[in-house]
Amino acid sequence: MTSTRRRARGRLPVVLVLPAVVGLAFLLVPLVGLLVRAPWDTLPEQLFSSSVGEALRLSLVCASLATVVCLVLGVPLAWLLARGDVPGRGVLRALVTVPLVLPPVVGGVALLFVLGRRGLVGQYLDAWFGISLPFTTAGVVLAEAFVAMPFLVISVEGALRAADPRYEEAAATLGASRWLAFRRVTLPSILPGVVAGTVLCWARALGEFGATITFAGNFPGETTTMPLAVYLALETDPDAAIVLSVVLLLVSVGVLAALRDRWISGPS
Amino acid sequence: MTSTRRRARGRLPVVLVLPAVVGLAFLLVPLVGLLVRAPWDTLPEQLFSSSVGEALRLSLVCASLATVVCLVLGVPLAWLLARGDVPGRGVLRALVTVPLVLPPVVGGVALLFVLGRRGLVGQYLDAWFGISLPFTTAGVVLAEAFVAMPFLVISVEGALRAADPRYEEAAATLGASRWLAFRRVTLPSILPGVVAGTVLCWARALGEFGATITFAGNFPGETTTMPLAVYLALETDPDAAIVLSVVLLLVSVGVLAALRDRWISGPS
Amino acid sequence: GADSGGADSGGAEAGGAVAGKVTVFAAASLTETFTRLGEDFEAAHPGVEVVFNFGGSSALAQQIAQGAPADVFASAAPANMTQVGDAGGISGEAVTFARNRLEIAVPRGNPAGITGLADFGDADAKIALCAEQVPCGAAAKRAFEAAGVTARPDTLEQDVKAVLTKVRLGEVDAALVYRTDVRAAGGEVVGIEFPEAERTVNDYPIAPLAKARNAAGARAFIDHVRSDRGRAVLAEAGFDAP
Amino acid sequence: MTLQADLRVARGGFRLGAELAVQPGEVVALLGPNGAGKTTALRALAGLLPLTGGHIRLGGRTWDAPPDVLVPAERRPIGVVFQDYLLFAHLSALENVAFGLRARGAGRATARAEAARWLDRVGLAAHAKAKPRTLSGGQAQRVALARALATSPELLLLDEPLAALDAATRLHVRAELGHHLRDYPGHTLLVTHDPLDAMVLADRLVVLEHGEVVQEGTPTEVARRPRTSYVADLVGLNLYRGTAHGTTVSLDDGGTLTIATPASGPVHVVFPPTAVSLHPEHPTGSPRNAWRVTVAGIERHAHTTRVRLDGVPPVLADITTATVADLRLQPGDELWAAVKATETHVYPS
Amino acid sequence: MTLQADLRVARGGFRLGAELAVQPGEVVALLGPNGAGKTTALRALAGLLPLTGGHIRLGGRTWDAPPDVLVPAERRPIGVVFQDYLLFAHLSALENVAFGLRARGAGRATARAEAARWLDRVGLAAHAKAKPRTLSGGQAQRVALARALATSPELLLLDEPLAALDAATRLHVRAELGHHLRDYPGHTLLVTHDPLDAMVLADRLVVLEHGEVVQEGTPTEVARRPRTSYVADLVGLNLYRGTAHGTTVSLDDGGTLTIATPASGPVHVVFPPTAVSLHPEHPTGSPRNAWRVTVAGIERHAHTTRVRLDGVPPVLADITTATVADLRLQPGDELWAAVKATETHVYPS
Ligand SMILES: Nc1ncnc2c1ncn2[C@@H]1O[C@H](COP(=O)(O)OP(=O)(O)OP(=O)(O)O)[C@@H](O)[C@H]1O
Ligand SMILES: Nc1ncnc2c1ncn2[C@@H]1O[C@H](COP(=O)(O)OP(=O)(O)OP(=O)(O)O)[C@@H](O)[C@H]1O
Ligand SMILES: [Mg+2]
Ligand SMILES: [Mg+2]
Repeated sequence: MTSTRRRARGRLPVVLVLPAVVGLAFLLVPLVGLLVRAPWDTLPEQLFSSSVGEALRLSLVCASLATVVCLVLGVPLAWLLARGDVPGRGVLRALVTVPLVLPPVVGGVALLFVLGRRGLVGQYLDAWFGISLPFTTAGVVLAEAFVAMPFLVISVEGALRAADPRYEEAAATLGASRWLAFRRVTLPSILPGVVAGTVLCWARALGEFGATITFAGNFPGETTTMPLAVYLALETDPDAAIVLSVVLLLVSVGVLAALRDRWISGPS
Repeated sequence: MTSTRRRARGRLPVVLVLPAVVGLAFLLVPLVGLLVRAPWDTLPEQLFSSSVGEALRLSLVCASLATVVCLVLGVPLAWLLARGDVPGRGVLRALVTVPLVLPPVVGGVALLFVLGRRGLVGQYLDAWFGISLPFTTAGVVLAEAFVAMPFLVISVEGALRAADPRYEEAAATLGASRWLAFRRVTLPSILPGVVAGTVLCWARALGEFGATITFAGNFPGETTTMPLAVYLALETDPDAAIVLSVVLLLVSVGVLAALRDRWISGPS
Repeated sequence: GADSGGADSGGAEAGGAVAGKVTVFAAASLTETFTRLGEDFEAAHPGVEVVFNFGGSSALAQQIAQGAPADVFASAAPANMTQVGDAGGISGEAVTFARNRLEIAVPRGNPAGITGLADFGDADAKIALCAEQVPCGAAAKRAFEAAGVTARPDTLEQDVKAVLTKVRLGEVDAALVYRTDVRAAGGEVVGIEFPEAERTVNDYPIAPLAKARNAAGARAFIDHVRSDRGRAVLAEAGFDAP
Repeated sequence: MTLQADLRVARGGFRLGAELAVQPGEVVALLGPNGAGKTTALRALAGLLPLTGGHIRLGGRTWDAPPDVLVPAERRPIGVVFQDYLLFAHLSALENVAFGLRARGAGRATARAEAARWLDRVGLAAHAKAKPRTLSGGQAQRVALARALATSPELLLLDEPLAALDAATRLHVRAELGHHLRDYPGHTLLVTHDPLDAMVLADRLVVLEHGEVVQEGTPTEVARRPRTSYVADLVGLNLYRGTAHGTTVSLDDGGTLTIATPASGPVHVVFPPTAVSLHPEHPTGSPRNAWRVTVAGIERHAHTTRVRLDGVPPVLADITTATVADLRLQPGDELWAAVKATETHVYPS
Repeated sequence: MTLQADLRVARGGFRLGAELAVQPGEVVALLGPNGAGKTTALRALAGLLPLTGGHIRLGGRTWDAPPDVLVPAERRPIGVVFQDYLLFAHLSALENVAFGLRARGAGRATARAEAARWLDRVGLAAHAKAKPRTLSGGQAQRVALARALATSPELLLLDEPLAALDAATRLHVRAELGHHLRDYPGHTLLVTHDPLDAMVLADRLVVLEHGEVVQEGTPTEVARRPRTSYVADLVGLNLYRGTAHGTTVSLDDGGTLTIATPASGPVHVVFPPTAVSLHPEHPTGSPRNAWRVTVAGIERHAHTTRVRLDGVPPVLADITTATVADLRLQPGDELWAAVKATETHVYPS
């Protein structure tokens, strides 16, 4: 409606724009480095190799499933931490961040301790139901969810704390149970925070490597996701590894750019 | 003031509490597994070994410095993405998440491409200023910041989007420049989101391994952080690796539990 | 000082010129042995400091290619050394200072009753192998070819330690790992020798680097690794002599 | 089915201690200056703030009685209009109104139809699809009103429901609200600052100051016999407290007044601003009260002018615009104020 | 140094097109029903909403003139009180007031001292350290008022600054505001719904309906000669539009009225509700106008009762409470309304 010269709110302040641009450069220049050094001539060959396609598909599927698991479990957890009158919230909140700090390989080991064939829980799963999670695609999803969930929980919790609790009160006076108020009032109002958390979660799951290979192993078509493929390629052909990374990047940027704009412009 | 039976807002809904508890268990049981299996008798020995102390100290220092770098660059970047009228924001926003998706080892390689002694930028840094970042403590900080910054940026951006922009307008009518309005009005109001992002960022930096070992190498006392020490311990003595991870966990949980409650209770 | 012999005196000879810091990039599987050798070296050459950078051989090769400040590179696979050499990164020739060979590793008690390579074709047994892209995987492939067995692995790990972890935790019934790894795992993993292991020998090359800042120190350290004392330490960890 | 409440709440440095009873069908207006605790009382009744003492009972049911009972807000049959609306920003006006119906179990279509009817009644049918952010302040408040009324609650709590409405809409919505409240079998508590709203809509007034009930009664009683200067201001009367000896009252804050009917002991004396006449000289006629005053302020209203006068005692006078012109009134002018003894109204304090 | 504004803004389906001029020292009240565009106009003047056409000029400076000039809000010397306060939640009341002073370069100590003075003036000295969430609605609005006034802006924009105040405080703050506005050399635009606020505080009224200016003038002019039913409601008058032939006016919406002074052509006829008398039978005396009406609603005020009457034309009547009792008025009752021709006021429409 107005020409670009006419900004309702003055010029962007240098104190903010300068570090913002430096930050952007810091994040993007290494990617430019990758793009510059990538052996582009091998790209088509890599891109259309069936094993890469398979790994890419598996990565997207597993990361998305892991994100769904995280949403289903993580959003309520964030709500409990932000709103529930549970004792020891401070410590719980700190504990939730633990999988973040844990080196992923150790996280994978921890999962094996619990869900592995001889794990605390896994031995019963195996004995009673014949379910064995390691070395399966389900294992990949679990490992990714374990590593990525804290991102979602913490983002959503932050959003919940910033939200005005009086709207929930208003909903209560209209007869809404806490669940209804959460679903119909709180959740829509913190949607940007949930989207941010979901993006973090998905991206983290997509890039997850250490816990996945430790817990779920590496078998093409079943548990070999892109990061695993990249890592193995690094061993023999670093150039190919870079090309694979670039492919992973492009796909994820594409997915995120497409999805986020739709999510964000939708409800607000 | 009121007994615990008297809750102002009804019982916690099962639909929320159940998944929340499952989620909590999912995150915490593996840690319990770690704690159960950890060879506790070697803990004191490990804990008081000078190399572990050194690695722990280095980890905490580097993660904290990286977090500071991320705050200084990332918060303005988040603001630019949320509020600035920059063209192509959708793509920029997606690009910012790229370091998340990138397998950390590839991220380290990308950093080497750019900041290494023969890198795009690094060669000039070396030639003109004699600065060489890889394989130094500064390199560790950079690698951690590169990997952790997206977490901060995305969390803070989510918080900014959820914040009511009319308060910034009110500040403008009081004569506040956008920078002042940001500093004194917006930032305090999104503090919970910033805290969440900072926690994610710090935790991610603390657990960072792949990019660090690739870009900064693994020099005890200089670049060997706890995750690297864990990696090496896995080579020689897997039990020790678990004990080291537990140490890292305990320290980080302690720090987070102590800090977050102070941050959060302070300003609100 | 307890050591005696020509190699050691050769080291002492060079020791006169040795001073300052020696930076050694070494494969992660050498962590234990090289740490000990480094301590010995520092004791033998007062005033000298040995700094290690342990990591995956390929990552180390990448770092060297990007100008990392290294004096010595000890690789777990000739391929990575060749990579550095091709880029003109090493001065002189790389020499093999140790060899390693595969062994079958099974969890304590050998629950699946594994006896030889033939059991790796059993669909019911959980089997872990290294991926073909990494040296232990390539070696395993040679072994199976020699044995005429079609392995049916459940997972192809990115490095031998990951394989070993799964054996230790009983997640898999059998795996092929290096002998040194079985040795390092103590009593939790049982090693089973197999005849085709001859075909799986893997060489560990070491070389001074072209961009070394401490060329004399690099030479002296390599000599130290190849000395009798060095061989003894490596043998103790399960390495074969070259 | 009376609402019986003994509200005791401590909140920061503020303490509320107020007893309230509301009969079915009755509309009680809660009046009081800013910060008196009206919103606090309302929140306690709504179940958003647990009592620290006392109780809330409606008919046979106890809603709150520390330390044992506390029925949560969502299980009290209430409707609340909040002072700052609290409309759900992501829902349209219609969905906001339908929310309570849906929450109480109505089907989607039923709820929407009923909500549309309510929006229509508050004159917002055309804005059914608008998001709250695109509504003007007054439109938003009308949506909030419709939202609270739509669930036909047993206890209706209104925190200044008409404050943001424009004069015409206010008349309309007030009449509509009055209409609804008259037919409405439940209990209504209305917080307001506007004496007119209180007088028009309420059967009984409860005046709160500093967390305590200072006066209670029908609008006419309260209007005729204000007990505090806040209430007097509210109903637009001059109020003085003093001690009567026959027809003379010595005012507590200085000055004396002559009254028509003899009385004795502590009393309140009130008279309307229209009973005050102003004169440039000492008036000579019938008025029994005359004293020197100084003009402190002049407010022109549509048809009269209100003059604030300093003096012993200070007084408000309503005079015609013509008189203002005659006297050429200016702040600082010295005048005589006169009040006929028969115009004063006296009652024990 | 006149404020000259031609405000053209398109906002969703709504279009504002209003010309405004404010002289230095002048207080202009912007009146209008909910959704008329008052807040929109105010936001445009504040620089929070760029014009899509027209201009805003203050003295020699142009603040907004699409497509070239747009001075951002923070560089306009303005003070704004928002309809929903927008106090900064993390700052205390004092810090909120000091904010504008600090932003405009005052030192910390100076700003705080000045802010404390302002809080004192609005009667909130005791709440200087309180966070906005712990303030009552009225207290919050007074802080917002102090915050806007503290920076001594050249253009003061007030969006219903008194709406949430209680009667006593309102009187006090209104007087205080009036006092400040009189001394204040800048330009003031006051958005309000309260005719009293407008009459008391403003030198000139601008009435906005559907985004357009429908009437403008001094309070007395507007009060005497309302041009729309909204304005008539506002000032409490009965207003009719019709065509005059001598002393007879045929009303556009039906009915006729007899007037005192002959006129011709389209006219407005107004008379106050107090000029209407009610009779159970056809009145026989002097009133020249008498017609059948039905009681539609009764509102008891403190000292009079307002009766809404349906009929041709419909009419509002203010009668004494005694009369209500005499007539035993009930909604639905049939009566005769009478108005003396001399009480009507006629002007061309
Ligand atoms: N959350 C809180 N914490 C501490 N004190 C509070 C809180 N909320 C309100 N108060 C204090 O309680 C007192 C009563 O506030 P309340 O909101 O009930 O007043 P009110 O009568 O509704 O006033 P208004 O007419 O201005 O809305 C005030 O002095 C206020 O400062
Ligand atoms: N952001 C927006 N987008 C679209 N339409 C809007 C927006 N804000 C306001 N409007 C519309 O513009 C019109 C004027 O709104 P405005 O807020 O200016 O009214 P107002 O005169 O201030 O009313 P009130 O007295 O109720 O505050 C209304 O019809 C409203 O629905
Ligand atoms: Mg209140
Ligand atoms: Mg408005």
